Amino acid sequence: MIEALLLVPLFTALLCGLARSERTIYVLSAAGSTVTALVAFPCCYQALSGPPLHRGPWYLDPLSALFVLVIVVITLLVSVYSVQYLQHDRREGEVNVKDLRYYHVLLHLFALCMLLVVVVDSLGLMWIAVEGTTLISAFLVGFYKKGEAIEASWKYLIICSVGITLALLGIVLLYASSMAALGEGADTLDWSALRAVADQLDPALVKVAFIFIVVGLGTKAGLAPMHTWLPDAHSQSPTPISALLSAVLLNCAMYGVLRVHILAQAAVPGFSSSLLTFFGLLSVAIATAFLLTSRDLKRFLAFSSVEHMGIIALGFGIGGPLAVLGALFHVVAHSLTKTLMFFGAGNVIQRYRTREMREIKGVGRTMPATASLLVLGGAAIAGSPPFAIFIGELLITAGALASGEYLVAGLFIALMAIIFAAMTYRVLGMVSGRPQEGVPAGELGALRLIPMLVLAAAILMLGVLLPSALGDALGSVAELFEVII
Amino acid sequence: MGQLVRSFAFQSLMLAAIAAVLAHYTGSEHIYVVAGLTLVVKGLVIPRFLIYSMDRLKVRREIEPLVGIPASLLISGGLVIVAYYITEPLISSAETVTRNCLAVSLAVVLIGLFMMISRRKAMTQMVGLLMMENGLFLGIISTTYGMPLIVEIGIFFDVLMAVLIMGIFAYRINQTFETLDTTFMRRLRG
Amino acid sequence: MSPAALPSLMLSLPLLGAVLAVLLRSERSRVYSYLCSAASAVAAAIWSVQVLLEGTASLVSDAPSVWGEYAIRLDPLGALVLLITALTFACVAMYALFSREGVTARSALLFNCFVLSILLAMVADHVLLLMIAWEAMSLTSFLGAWGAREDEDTIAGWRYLAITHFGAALVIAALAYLAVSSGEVRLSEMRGLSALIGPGASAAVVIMLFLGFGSKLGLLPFHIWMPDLYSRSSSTVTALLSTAASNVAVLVFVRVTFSCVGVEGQYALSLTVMGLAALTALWASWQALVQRDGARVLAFSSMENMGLILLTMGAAMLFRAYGAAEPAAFALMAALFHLINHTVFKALLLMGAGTVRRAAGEWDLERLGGLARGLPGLSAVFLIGTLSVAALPPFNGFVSEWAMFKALMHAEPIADPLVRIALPLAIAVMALCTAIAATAYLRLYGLTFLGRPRSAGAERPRPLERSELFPLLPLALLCILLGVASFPLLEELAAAVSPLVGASGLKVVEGSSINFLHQGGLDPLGLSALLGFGMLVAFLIVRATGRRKVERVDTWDCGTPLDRRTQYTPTGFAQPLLRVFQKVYRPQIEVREEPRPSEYIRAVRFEQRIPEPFVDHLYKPLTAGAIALAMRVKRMQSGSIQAYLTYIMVTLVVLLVALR
Amino acid sequence: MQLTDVLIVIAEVSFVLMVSPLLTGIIGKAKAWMQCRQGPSVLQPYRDLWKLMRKATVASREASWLFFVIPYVCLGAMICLAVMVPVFNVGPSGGVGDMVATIYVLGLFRFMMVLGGLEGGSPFGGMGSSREMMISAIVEPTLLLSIFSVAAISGTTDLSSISRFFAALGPKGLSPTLFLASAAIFISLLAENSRVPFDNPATHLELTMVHEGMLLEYSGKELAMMEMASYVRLTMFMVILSNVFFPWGIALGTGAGELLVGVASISLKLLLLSVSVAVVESVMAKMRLFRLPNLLTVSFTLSLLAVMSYYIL
Repeated sequence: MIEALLLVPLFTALLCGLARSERTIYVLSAAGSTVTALVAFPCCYQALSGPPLHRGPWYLDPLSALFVLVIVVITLLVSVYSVQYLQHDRREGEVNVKDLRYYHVLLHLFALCMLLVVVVDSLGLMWIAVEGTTLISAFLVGFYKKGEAIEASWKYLIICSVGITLALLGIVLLYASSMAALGEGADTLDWSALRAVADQLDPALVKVAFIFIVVGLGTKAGLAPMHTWLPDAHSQSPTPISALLSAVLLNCAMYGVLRVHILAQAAVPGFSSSLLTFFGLLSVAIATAFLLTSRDLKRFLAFSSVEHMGIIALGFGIGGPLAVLGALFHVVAHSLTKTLMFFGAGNVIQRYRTREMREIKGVGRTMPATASLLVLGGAAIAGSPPFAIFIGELLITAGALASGEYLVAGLFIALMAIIFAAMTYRVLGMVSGRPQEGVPAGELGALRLIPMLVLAAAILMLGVLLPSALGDALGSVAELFEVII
Repeated sequence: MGQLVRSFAFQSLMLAAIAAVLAHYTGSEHIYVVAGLTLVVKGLVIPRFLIYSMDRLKVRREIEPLVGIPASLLISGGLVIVAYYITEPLISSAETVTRNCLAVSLAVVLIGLFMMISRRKAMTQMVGLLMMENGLFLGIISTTYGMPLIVEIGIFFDVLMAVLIMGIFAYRINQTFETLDTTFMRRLRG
Repeated sequence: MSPAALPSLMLSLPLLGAVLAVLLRSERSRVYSYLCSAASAVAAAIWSVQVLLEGTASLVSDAPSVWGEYAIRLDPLGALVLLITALTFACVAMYALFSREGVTARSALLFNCFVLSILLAMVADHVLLLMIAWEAMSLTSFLGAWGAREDEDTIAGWRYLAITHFGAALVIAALAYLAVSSGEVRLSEMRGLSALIGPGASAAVVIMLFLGFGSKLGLLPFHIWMPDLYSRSSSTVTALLSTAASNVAVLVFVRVTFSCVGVEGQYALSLTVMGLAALTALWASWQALVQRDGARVLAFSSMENMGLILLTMGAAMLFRAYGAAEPAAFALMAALFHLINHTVFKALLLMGAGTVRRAAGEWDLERLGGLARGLPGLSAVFLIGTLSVAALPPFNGFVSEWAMFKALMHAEPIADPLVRIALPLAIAVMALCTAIAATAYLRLYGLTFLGRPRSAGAERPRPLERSELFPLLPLALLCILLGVASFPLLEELAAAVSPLVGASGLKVVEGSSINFLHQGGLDPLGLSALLGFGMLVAFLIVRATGRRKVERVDTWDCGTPLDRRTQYTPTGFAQPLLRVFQKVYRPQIEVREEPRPSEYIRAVRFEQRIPEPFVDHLYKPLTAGAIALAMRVKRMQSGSIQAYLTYIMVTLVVLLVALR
Repeated sequence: MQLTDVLIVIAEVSFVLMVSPLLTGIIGKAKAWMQCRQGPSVLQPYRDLWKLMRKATVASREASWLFFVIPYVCLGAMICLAVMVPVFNVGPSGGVGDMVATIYVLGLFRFMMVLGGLEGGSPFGGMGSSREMMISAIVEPTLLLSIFSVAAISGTTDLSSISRFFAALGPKGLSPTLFLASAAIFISLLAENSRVPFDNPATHLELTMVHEGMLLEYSGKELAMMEMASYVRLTMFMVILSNVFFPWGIALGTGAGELLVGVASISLKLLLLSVSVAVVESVMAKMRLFRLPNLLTVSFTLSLLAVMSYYIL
């Protein structure tokens, strides 16, 4: 069953590669991601409710099921959105048919690698999958053949490869720490095995291993100060891809860190959570500084991803039932909201042909539908209540207060308030006022608005109610962190 | 540049030798396979590819690096000391033969990273990354007597892919920037 | 009807209205969405009456939230405030309909969402539901207010959003802390937590709540958004914002501070609350005097009234801290009674100001004047509103202000000298505020409706149809009714407030007068009757001395012909008091020589600008500092790949060495 | 409220209405006598009122409907004040309103008069109104603080119970607080009724008049009512001053003898107060407008000291 989940994107990629006309490529890509979604839902449901599926190299437990769902849903929305996005680029003449085919092949291979990361049991294979995602997405970042895109993709490639190499060293040390407990056996690198024997691991080795993992995979997850590649990669890549990068790739890297965090938490209680809290707060602080001053719209959203990854790390770092539930909820909320914001940004950028926020004015007049969705998304991403992100932040604050870390909670709330002010200022600046001349009015396409409406409805619904299905799912995932909700 | 690739090839050969010795010592045959693979892939194929791409891109001399020679030597020395300081509590428990291999591997990784920082050319950064891989590989075989085979092969395959893709990007950089000097690539700021 | 029918009707109707607003395209049908919100307001009023009769009603919805099921609850205290707020809602909805202020789909949708979030916030019992409703309220009110005039820059609206969100963050943190430390999720179950979390923490929680809610009420450091927002947005939104939103803030603050946390022994806390509230009221009344736009005057007047309410509430906290339950209950009753009255007359004034702006097409006081002749009906209704806000006898503002003064005059039971100094000072500040505010309101009314029109728009105002006055009349009647016969409301309020402060059934009404602890009472009915009797006597005296002949002639002009420019302007009217309080205003006066029209005449340009010290000396430096710091951090993203790799290496090495 | 109480109240109101023009006449006469001139007769205000009552009303074209309502409200307020405040009998009128309410009724009268001033749209009306509001904005805190000090001593803010408290206490009740409070209220009396140091009621010089400025537009019956209301206000101020601070001789019960003693004592006190006002007016010259706040702050500090002295002593 899990093989099917992996084969469908591979098969779609091949088909897209061979397809002749543009229309078939679009249809194939959308159909492929839909089928992947249809395949993913049953097995995730099974993994979330019952015992984890463990067959051969594959291992699907509640945590990976949650991430699979996120990957599959976001990929579906991205492929639907990129249809009209690329059509617009085709009309502008920036992209030819060969690029189009090239884009869709890479898109589905990228999705395949990400699914691989969260589905595989052995940490080594997981490393290989993460390396795979980097290599493939480097091409996607460098999709537009401009100078800046090349520079961004080169930096992305180098920095992430360095990060992943360090992460591999971390995995090796982790493997070494399990030598004493598990003896020579070949399968000692499987996470489930390590999980069973987690408390007998050699503490000194686990500590150093976790440091390497956090710095290594943290680079991939966009935690400050290793986040430097993120704004460049996101601003130069095509918008659907930056949505995919922000909402899903960062989560996969964070998934790796969480896997090791579970082990480290058992072996050396408290060490890994304090490290995660430190990196979380540092990322939020640095992101705040950049949110106050950045002028490019996509870099602005990229730094907001750094901030939200920091919040997720902070949530897991604080620990305790409330904070962990909040962080898990935040993973889902952030992916949905960030994708909505990137889609909105995509529409605006393609209409105004600039990413400079100061030059974008009067979106409310030219594109009313996108403007209202952008305002909703902006309020959501800034963490105002009726939306899902607020629930995540609230639970994490409550968790911090419950576990007595008042300074962390106070600093967190202050930074959130500043970020709210900075974000709403930018979004409102763009939406209000009078548009410059020469910017034609009217939406760019109805099909692109559908995924945005779906996302807006989702974050609003998640913000107010918590569907019981999602509640139980998060509960079962939280058990992995020895926390009962 | 050529001298750099030659030293990388020499390092890979030494690595293969260590692997062979270790395989002999522990008697597990799949380390032999790994040693052979290192010899072939890292010793011959990758240097060959590097020299081929250097000819294509007509990259001759590394213009003088960001950090002077004496300074980089001192820093590398410092990094070795730091590596030993870090691994000291870890290897107190391990057996004799691989006692200081972990420290050496960590040192090689840190020096590889330092090399990527101090050099300008894109190709040199690639070679730096490969040196980090080598250090890493040393760490693997010394602490764990060889990871499961599929993982080893997977890692080799990834390293090869990484080098190929970086080669393609280096070619693209050369095409658009007419130089491989990464210090010119600073347009994305703030 | 089943107990759950009314509240669910109350909450579902605005939703229906919002959906209608979005779906129905034609203008005519958008009226139905406004009718929905008016109907929901009526349902709310009926429900609150039912609660007053039968007692607290609480309802737990089965929709699961992250923290257990949502629950709403309405106790008698909430019912009283909800009753009056609902009536105001109905009038504002009527106003929005009849005012023809362009009933767009967007305004109808936002109006319904705003009404829904206010009703939800007022009855929310579940902590999370309260947080969501509270912030949704500021979000929808912002969108409603901000969209009214597209070409306005977003600074005013954004400032409102940013500051109220900061306040909301404080409130959310405080409520989260209470919920977490008490394990309870519903406000009604949290009792006396100060014993659980200790005096220090409870003081911190109350201060955070005070500042959090203060940001919406216009507490001193957070007030800068109020005047701009009031002057820029439509009067429908400001009417709701200044009345309903403030009611919710004060109501929740009272409930959480007095019953959930409890203020025994919190002397310093109560004094700080009183001090900050007094400063807010004083500053607001000073600023109200020098504003040029009617809406801005009313914005500062809301701020001043809220300052007085919080001052009296601070006094109630002080009495409670010393354990004097009866005076505390009386002070709390007086404050909440003033809150209810404020809802009525502030909505009336704001809607009146909106109608003036639409009729005369002007908003600047300097260009209005003489509207009473053109719009007699509106001027009469506006006069009732002005008299009640200036707290003059027959109207409701007077009765509640009198009650607040009496509440502050009960210092005897507390022996502590600090309190005995604080209360008289509070009285002095309150008296000064009311006096200056009365001047401001008089200036607003006098220079808008009386005298000679100062602009073409004021000269020939668009005649109002009957329907435009229709929403204002019930509120004017309510002002008179609450002023004259407010005993039942006071008794209910006293009964509702006593449990909060642990007083046993406060006896407020003796015989026919509001008399507390037999220390000099007031019979509002008697007083109004006497005023009527006095006027009757005067009328009889005049009638007795023969018929009255009236002749209309030009105003006495001492020889020079008077025109629209030879009369007192609003700035002139406030000039004496401005000079008296020069240290406070620090006006920047600029006198410039203009090019001389001829050698005999010198043209001089006089310009006076009243600076906003809080914006210039507090907010601007703060933002500039933050941006400067951010710029320094921004240099980190320098673009060189070598630098980025150094960051990674340094982080790695530092961590490895430090955590060895 | 039995019949006797109603009768006493009517007697009090008619006494006040009769006496108030007389008091202004006495002040005018006393001033003239001090300046060695004969001055108008004491009954002159009656004659003015009678003359004005029979004259036709001339109103400005700019005046709105409110212009004709204001005189009734003002006179009505003052009559209501006359009922609320015990004049010569500490009678039943205690229930309707206490001292804080009286200040607010005075506030209503002032509010309406200022609105009247703004009606005509002439600069003189505007000037009178804005200056009146300036003075009153500073006087009100003084009045309320002095009431607070008196209420603190006597334990209640109800006028009749205060006078009954101090009447029963007799001369022993004199304390520095009372003295300071009475001085503060005396200055407020001068300020509120726009007597000399604050404003010159006799003159019609445009730039100086405050009270007269507001009444400029009024004529005929309306002017008569407004003048009558101002006279009653002055009398009521003096009655409050005397009944609160030195109420000896006020009739406690409703016996005929007591009432007579009460009337005699109140008339004597009113006479004394008007003469003292006249003395102050002839001794001091009208102060410049922006020096008034200093005098008003003096009265404010006096009342503040009154409150402090109660607590400290």
